[in-house]
This record gives sequence, C-alpha cells and structure tokens, in this order.
Amino acid sequence: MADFNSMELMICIAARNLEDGATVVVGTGAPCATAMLAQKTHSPNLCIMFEAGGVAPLLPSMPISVGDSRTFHKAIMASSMPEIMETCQRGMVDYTFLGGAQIDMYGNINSTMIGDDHSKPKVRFPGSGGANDLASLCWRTMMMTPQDSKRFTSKCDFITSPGYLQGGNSRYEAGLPLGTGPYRIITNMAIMGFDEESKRMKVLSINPGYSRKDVQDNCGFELLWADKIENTDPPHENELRILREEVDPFRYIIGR
Amino acid sequence: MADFNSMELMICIAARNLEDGATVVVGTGAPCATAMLAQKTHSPNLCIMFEAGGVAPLLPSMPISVGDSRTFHKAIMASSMPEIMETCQRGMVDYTFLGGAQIDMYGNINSTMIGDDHSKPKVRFPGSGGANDLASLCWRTMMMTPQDSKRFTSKCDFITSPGYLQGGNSRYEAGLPLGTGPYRIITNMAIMGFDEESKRMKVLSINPGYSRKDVQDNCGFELLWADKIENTDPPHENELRILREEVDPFRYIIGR
Amino acid sequence: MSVQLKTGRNELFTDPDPDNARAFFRTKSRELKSKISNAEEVVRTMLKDGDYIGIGGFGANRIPTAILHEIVRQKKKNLALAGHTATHDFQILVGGECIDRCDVAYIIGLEARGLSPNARRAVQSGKIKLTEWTNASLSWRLKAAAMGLSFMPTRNILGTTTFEYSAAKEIECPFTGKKFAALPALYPDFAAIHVHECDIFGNARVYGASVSDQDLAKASKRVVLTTERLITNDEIRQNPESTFIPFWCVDAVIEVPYGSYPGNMPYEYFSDEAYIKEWLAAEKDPEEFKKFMDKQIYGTKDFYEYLELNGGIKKIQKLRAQELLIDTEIGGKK
Amino acid sequence: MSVQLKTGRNELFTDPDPDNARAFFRTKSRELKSKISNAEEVVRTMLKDGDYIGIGGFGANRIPTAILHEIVRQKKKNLALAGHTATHDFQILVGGECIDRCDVAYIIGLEARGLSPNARRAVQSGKIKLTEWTNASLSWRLKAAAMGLSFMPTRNILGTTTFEYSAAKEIECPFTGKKFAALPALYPDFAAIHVHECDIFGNARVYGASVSDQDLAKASKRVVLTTERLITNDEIRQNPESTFIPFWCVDAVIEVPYGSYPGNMPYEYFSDEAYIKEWLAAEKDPEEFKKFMDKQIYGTKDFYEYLELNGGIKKIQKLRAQELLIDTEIGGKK
Repeated sequence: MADFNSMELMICIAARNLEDGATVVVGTGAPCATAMLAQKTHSPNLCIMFEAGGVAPLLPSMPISVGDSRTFHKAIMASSMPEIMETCQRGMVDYTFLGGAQIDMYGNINSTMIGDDHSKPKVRFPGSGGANDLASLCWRTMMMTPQDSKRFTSKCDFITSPGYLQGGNSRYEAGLPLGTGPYRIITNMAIMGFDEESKRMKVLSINPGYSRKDVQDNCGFELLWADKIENTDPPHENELRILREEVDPFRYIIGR
Repeated sequence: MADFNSMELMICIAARNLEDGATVVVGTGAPCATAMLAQKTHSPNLCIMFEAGGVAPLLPSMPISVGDSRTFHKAIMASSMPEIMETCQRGMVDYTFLGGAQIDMYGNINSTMIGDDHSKPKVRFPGSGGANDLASLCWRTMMMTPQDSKRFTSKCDFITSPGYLQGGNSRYEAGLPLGTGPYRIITNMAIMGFDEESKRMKVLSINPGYSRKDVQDNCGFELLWADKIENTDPPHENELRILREEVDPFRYIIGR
Repeated sequence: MSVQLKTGRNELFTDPDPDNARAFFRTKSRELKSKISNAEEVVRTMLKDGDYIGIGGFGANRIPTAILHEIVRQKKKNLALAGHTATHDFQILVGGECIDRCDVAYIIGLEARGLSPNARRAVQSGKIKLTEWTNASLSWRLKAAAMGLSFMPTRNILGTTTFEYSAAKEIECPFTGKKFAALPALYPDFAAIHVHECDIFGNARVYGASVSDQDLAKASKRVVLTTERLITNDEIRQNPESTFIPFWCVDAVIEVPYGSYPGNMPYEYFSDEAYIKEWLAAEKDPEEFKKFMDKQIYGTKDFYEYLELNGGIKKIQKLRAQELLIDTEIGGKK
Repeated sequence: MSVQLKTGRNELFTDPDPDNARAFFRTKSRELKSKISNAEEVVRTMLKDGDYIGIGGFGANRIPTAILHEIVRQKKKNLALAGHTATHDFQILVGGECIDRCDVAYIIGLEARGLSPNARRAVQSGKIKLTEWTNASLSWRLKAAAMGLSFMPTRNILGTTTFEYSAAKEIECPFTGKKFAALPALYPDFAAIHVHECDIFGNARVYGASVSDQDLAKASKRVVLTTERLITNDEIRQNPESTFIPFWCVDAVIEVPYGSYPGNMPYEYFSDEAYIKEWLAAEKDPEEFKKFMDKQIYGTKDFYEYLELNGGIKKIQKLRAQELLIDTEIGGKK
C-alpha cells in the first residue's frame, strides 16, 4: 500500500465520486484539488464552476480566490455570481463541497460562529459566503474534514448551511429543492452517507488504520452503520502521483 | 403659417415634450420619428431606447422593427428586452409613446381586440407587445392619434395598457408604480392632459383650424377643459424642414 | 392594503413547478460532446406534437428559419407558442397550421409592415387558444424559469384586461404590502435559436440586441441552435466573457449560413422586405397562399433549396450591402 | 402547505420600497455628459457618514482600491457595507473604523490566505452590527433592486440559522404553494466599481468574472467607476454588445491605472500576495497595525503615492507577468 497523509486520502476518495460529464461548483483548496484530480484521472469532461462566475477553465494552477483570474483561464465562460447560483437553482449542478467548523448528524454545517450570542460571538468565522446557497441548490453536497467529536457535534451553534435540517422530510418541507442534500462526508477515518428515511449520518466505509470504535469515539453523536461496512479502497499509486505532481506540485493543500 | 398635414403636426408637437437629457422608449413609426426630430432640434442628448435591447443608436434611418439592426447601429448598448424593461421598472425611463384602436377618458388603451368574446374576437389586433409594460413602468406615457368619437370611447372593449384605470387613485391602488401614467394625448385637433384629481382627460390646447365643438364632437366621452385653453403653437419652419429632410425623407410616416 | 387578490382567468399552458423542472434538468446532459445535427433530424427527434415551443430572436430578426420551415414540412401539430413579438415566425407556424395554443404578447402583426391576413383569420376563427401577456411578461416568465423559480414578482399588467385574460396572480409584497403581479415561470419543452457563432458543443455568441434569448436557452428543456458559422472551442476559450449561451443548455447544433433569411441578421444581412411583402400579399387569398406555401416550404427539401429559390447568395450579397450601408453600385451612386 | 411563515429577526439596513427608489432614480441624471472626477472629490461629495455602500469585484479581485483608501483617509464613519465576499475591501474599511453595520455573506476571511486578525477582533467585539445573508442572497437582493422590485423569491437560506439572523421572510408561491424565501431588494446609497475600460460618460466594459457588478451598478443610487483606462465613446459604439454598465448608472469616472492593486485585475496583473501577507502579519498586533495603516494609507496622499510606496510600475510589471503566465527571466527559467 502506498504511503499517504489524510488530506491526500480524503482528496483521492472524494474525487472518485465525481463522474465524467458532471457539473461541480468548488471553492479554493481541497475541493478544487479534488475536482482537478477527478479531471486528470477518470473524468476529463468534469465541468468545474466557481461562484464568482468562472466556468470550465483550463486551470493553470490552484486559485487563491474563487474570483481570481485562474478561475476563468481559457474558460468556456466568465460569467457572474447570479449566473452560477441560478444555474444551481435550476438544477443543472450536480455536486458541491463544503467545509465548516461543526457538522451535526443531519449534515447541517456551521461556518458562522461559536457561542450563543450572535451579536457577540465567542469565535466568529467568515460566514456562509456561497456555502448555504450551494448546499441548498446543488443536487449533492459533500464534505471533506478531519473527524473529531467537537467538530462532529450533537448540535451546531449555528446552522450556516442546510443538511437534512431536523431529518426525515424536514428539508423539503422547509422549502428547499426536492431531492437535494448532503451526500458524502469524507473524513480521515471513514466515509459516511445518510440514511434514506431518517436522514441521519450513516457510516458506509472505514479508512485504512481505523476501527469502528475510532469512528464512533471521534463523533459527538451516535452514528448509524450500513448493513455491510466496506473497507475504504486506499489511494492508488496513479491517483497519488497525479495529485502530487500535477494537481498540487507545491503541496499547498496536501502539505497542510 | 407653414403648410403641414396632421401627422406632421402631431410629431412636431409631441417632439417638444421630450426635453434634452431625458430617456424615451419608442416603437417604429411616428414615435421614432418624434424622438429623432427632438434629437435633431432641441434635445441632442435625448436617449432613445428600443424594447428589444437597442440603446442610444446613431439611427441611420427609420427602423422597420424595434429589433432590427438600425435600433443598435453605433449604439451605446445592444442589450436585451429584460434589460430595457427592468430599466423602465426601476424608474430610469421618462417617456414612452403608445398607439391603439381605442382610448377612454382615463387614458386606458386598447390594442388587443374589438368585440366581447375574447376567444372569438370580432377584430383581433396584435396585442400588447411591450405597450402594457411601457405604460405601466415609464414615468409619462404619450399618445399621438387621429381623433374621432369611435376611437375616443366611453369604454374600451379591452384595456390592453393602463391609463389611470378608473381614475382617482385607482392606478396606484392596482399596484402600478407611484407617479406614473398618461401625460399627453396629441391628436390632429387638440392636446390633452389629465386632471390632477379625477385623472380624467382634459383639453389643454386646440390645434389650428379646429374649434372646441370639433374637439368634443369627435370624442365619445365628455372632456374636461383647462381653465385657460391655449392655441397650439403650430409646427415651425425648422421643425418641418428637419422632419421632412432629415428624419423621414422618404415620407414613410409623414406621407401616411 | 388588505384587498382581495385577483387571478387571471385564462389557461396556464405550462407547469411552473421548479421541482418538476429540476427533475428534468437533472437528467439533461452536461457533457462537452459534439452536438452537430441537421434540421430534419432535430425536428423529427426533439419535437413532439403538443409540445410548447419558444423561438429566439424577434419575429423577423435573427430567427431560426430552417427549424421553423422544417416544423411546417414535418406537419407538427397542436404546438403551443410563446408569442413574444412573434411576427414572421408566427406567420410561418400558423401558415403550416402547427399551433393551437399561444401565450400572446404580440401576434398577427409584422410591426411597421402591417398585419398578416392569414394569421388574423386563424386567430379570429378561435382555432388558436390565447392567453394574454406582454413582452416584458414573457421575458420575465422565462427569466423566472432561467433562475429556477416558479414565479417572478413584477409591476406590469396590473389593473388591466390583459391581466384578466392572463394566467397571472396578484400577490402582496411581504415587505411593503404593495400589490405585485406574480408571473408564472415558463419552462418551454423546446426552443430554437439562431446565433452568429458557436462551437460543436453549443457554446454560442450573439451580437446585437439579444431580446430574451439568454433566458430562453436556460429555461427550455430541449434547445437547438442554428448558427451562421461554426467556430472552434479554442476561439470560445479566448474570450470567455463573450459566451452568450453555454454548452449545457444546448442539445443540437446546426450550421445554417444565412439562416435568419428572410429575417434580418445583425451585422450580416438585412431582412428581405420585398419577399416579406410578397408573402403578405399571397396571404390575402387562401388559395394563393396555399400555392405560395407549397412552392416555398413544402416544395423545397431544406433551407438551402429555399434560399436558392429566393435568390441564393446573390440575394444575400444585396441584403448584406443593405445591412452594412455599403454602396455597391459601380462607381458609387453619386 | 399552510404553515406558519417565518421572518428573519435581524435588522434590514436599507429601504426596499421600489417607489421610494423610483422617486430617487427619477431625479438621477440621464445626460451624456463628462463625469470625470478624482477620488478626493468623489468621496468628499458623493458619500456621507452613515451611508450604505457596495464595493465592486470580489474582495481582492478587481477592487476600487483608490476609493477604499480615500474613504479611510477622509475618516468616513458609520457606513454600512454589503459584505458580499468582502475580503481585502472589508479589511481596509475595518482598518479605518469606517463601518458599523454589515450585511454579511463572507467577512473577516481572505479565502485561501487565512483570516484577518483585526477584522475578526472588530466583529467579535460587537462593534459592527451584523445581519446574515449569503453570496447568492446579496446577489439576488441587488438583482431585485436592479429590476425595480422590492423582493426576489429564492430557494436558498430556508430552514437555517442564517435565515433566522437575516431580515428575509418566508412566502408561499401562489402557483405551487411551495415555500420560498423572499429577499428584500437592496438599493445601496453608494457604489464604487473598478472596470477595465470606460468612456468619460461612464459607459464601461469589464472582462473576466463579473460577480454582481452589473446589478450593483443598477441598484445603487450613486455610482463611481474607477477605470484602468479611458476609451473613446466611438470605441464603445463600435461594439455596443460589450457595454457592461451604461452611462446612466454612473455619476463619476476616475482613471486609475493599476487601480485594483494590491488585488488581482483580470488579464492585467495578479494580486500582490507578498503585500497582502505583510498586511495580515501587521494586523496581529494592534500597535503594529496602526503604524502600518499610517504608513500605507494615512501617510500617502493618494493612490499614486501608495502604489509608488509599494514598488510602483516595476512591481506591476512583475504582477503582470504573473497574471499572463509570462516567464520574464533573462533567457527564460529553463
């Protein structure tokens, strides 16, 4: 088995979910690296979009900002933020990736604040940016994150971006588009999906070197478990090679 | 006094209402000729817009269609229909001109049909096009039309475009933007405005060769009269010269 | 204001539900693959009797004539049309007896050219079901769909008979209490748009007034582009801000040089006014008009034959000079 | 669904009434006259303490640095900001203690570069009143205003704490009964946008991703453009489809070459990442940061002095090579 760190692992696993011919809106960092890796392996036709307006660029390097010139370098379209968001709202965007400080068992994500007073937060984060929009409007939301029981919390201090809200049918009842929601949560320890009915987070596969106990111990709520838990297929040599040599040669992301 | 026909008269009078630096959306025919005449006389800075998207063209000749190439010849902008309509809705367009088969005492206009069965009209006309939109959203609506008592009717068979609806405050109460509405109706016989309170059509000025009686006899409803009725200042030599030589040299409009 | 809110009484021909539209768009291909086709194939496979269609351009400006004619040739029936300043396009489709429902903003007229006798007869006979709208209303209904919504609030059509015979509804603004019209989103089944340039994937550029075509391309479930000329994908990528319609909106691409004839194509050729006059004259007598349609459309195999019949490239040269205001007399006119 | 409709609990900083906005727009000049000005004059005469402002571009991409700095130099106070992926622009305005209210989509961060310690301190202290939104929400609030409406129905922010701390309202779609968010129209008092090219009247072109700037220019009551370069009105008229912002939206035009520095300007120069890192480092210690601001902004007379201080044209040459991926080493790197 090849040697890899957990960022490399998460990126390689996440990239496998992006099939050829799909559309994905990404931010800077790991999501962008993931989409680039998918493009350079099995999905040459993956259409990458950035929320400031860039569509399907030939990325010469990793962008610093989702609005910088790299995001529309030799692109199909240099459009606008409403253009991208409306394309999501119309149902033409398949995937997005989010990050956050907290996530709960329904995949709700907090990237706004820690504390209980909105006007004087203990810790303030940047806020939604486009995260709430993409989580609301893209078909499938994914997250890559290191797993610990503070981040995987029984209750987010603030729900910035919607997962399945209170579970069951509550997401659709709140007015969010039918059939959308969190799809995969990829951590250093495991791959999670969501239960069809209850919409609670459910472990599908455990990563090399971790046990069921590790996964549950590092989660602040009770996880569901698939009938058959897979062993995550670790990063392949060629995935790692392309990730290291072509996608992120300066190790901006995978060196973190 | 110069010799002129009633189309020339109406165009010259209408043009005087378009002050320099104003914005106006026009259609083909007399409204376009009016705007061009204003531009070539006292309002070089009049910004002419066409609903298909053309803005401030240097018109080489009269357009056949409000979407043909002349409407954006060396224009400031070749935009879109929503762009023009939204500019109107935002309150940036001062004037528009409408035509129609019927008009009532509140300036409501019919360009849709004659008859009482919408599904089988006696006579069908093209319908609103952009007329309803412009009448709803521009600040001041004007009309140039020959006057007779069938056209100036006590009740339109169909209100395609809103005037003051049922008069008084009914236009604003219906939801239409505050402070908008019909401004001047310019006929072969007279110039009409609207009463501040009742919003009924009110004669302001009588054209050369016509009497009060002519104006009322050729109107299917009772007209109000301004305290002081002016005699319309007839077309000036230079207005007629520019209209005939520069605006409509082939007499497409003024030859009708 | 807490008044009774009104509803237009006429039929809504399309489903404004954004989740139903999303379910369709979810299945629509986003692949960057060649979509080259031809008019016969497109109309046969992409358009069903009964479909709701939208036509790009503005009546007789930048219209997809090859597709309009092919719809007539293939005798498509019971189509519904977004009649958004429909002029020559409406004439063609009514001439072929293809439509039985129409969302009307502007029909039967040809702007400064006068009215179409045949289209007027058809509409007055009651054969075509009409729901009334306006140009802005149809633009905004398409925009609502392009945005993935079910309606757009607007400040037009209120208080008029136009509203009464529409399928709009009045709503109250939750912030100001003011009354707005709610216009239902319009998601057409099929749209045909003529563009200046596109690549084989459907990335397209349009010059001149764009009317509502950007929203039409996004709102429609199936979209065919006819194009004056194909360009390379490299060229698209050299000016990504010029892409007017992106590939994922497009299902088929057909190169049809002079494809807006007899309509005007901005910067390329002017409309053939003599031909349009001839068409209008033929319409006066139904028998005459039948012969005219036989000769012009049913009797021609495709757009190339039709164009040839009407003067071919030589005619286009004249219209091009007219468009560009070029004096092509030997030695000049003066 | 006939459920209780919710309302966001936080403050709406601006008036969404379209008739009040129209009353202003009625008085706004539509004259095609020269609007040439300078930053000192514009900030002194067009911006009042307490105004609500919007900034074009995207945080550190295509930003109107000259105007941002001048706002700080003139010590404008109690401004409200549309914080629409506000990064370096937010940093500058918070550094100058100019803002006390913010519609937040994204603040205090600089995307991949990390967080701003000073902006974070200011926000955590409670000195700046926040109402929560999202990038799409602010885009659509501007679009609602650009369209002359009081709100836009949308399908985001529903069901979240973001909604709870917003000033949005839930509404029911009159056609489908589905729940939508109603986002109040946002009409800023003042907007500053940096563009690639414009004429003296304010007809402007922008290349690359345009973010929300077209709607921002339309929605705002007073608009200043800074431009990389002035072009002639003739050039505008040669490609009327390229006009991104029309003159009637614009109140002042200032030619500021390299005016997005230290931000990225598409196709012109890349962002100065070393400088932004230096700024972030200086922010860690409030005393250090005061000195930094004194040197960089209060101590420079205008944008030209500021640019000179940071390397002038020579620095821009380097950033230009970076932007265009040109290898400027003698003989090439390899």
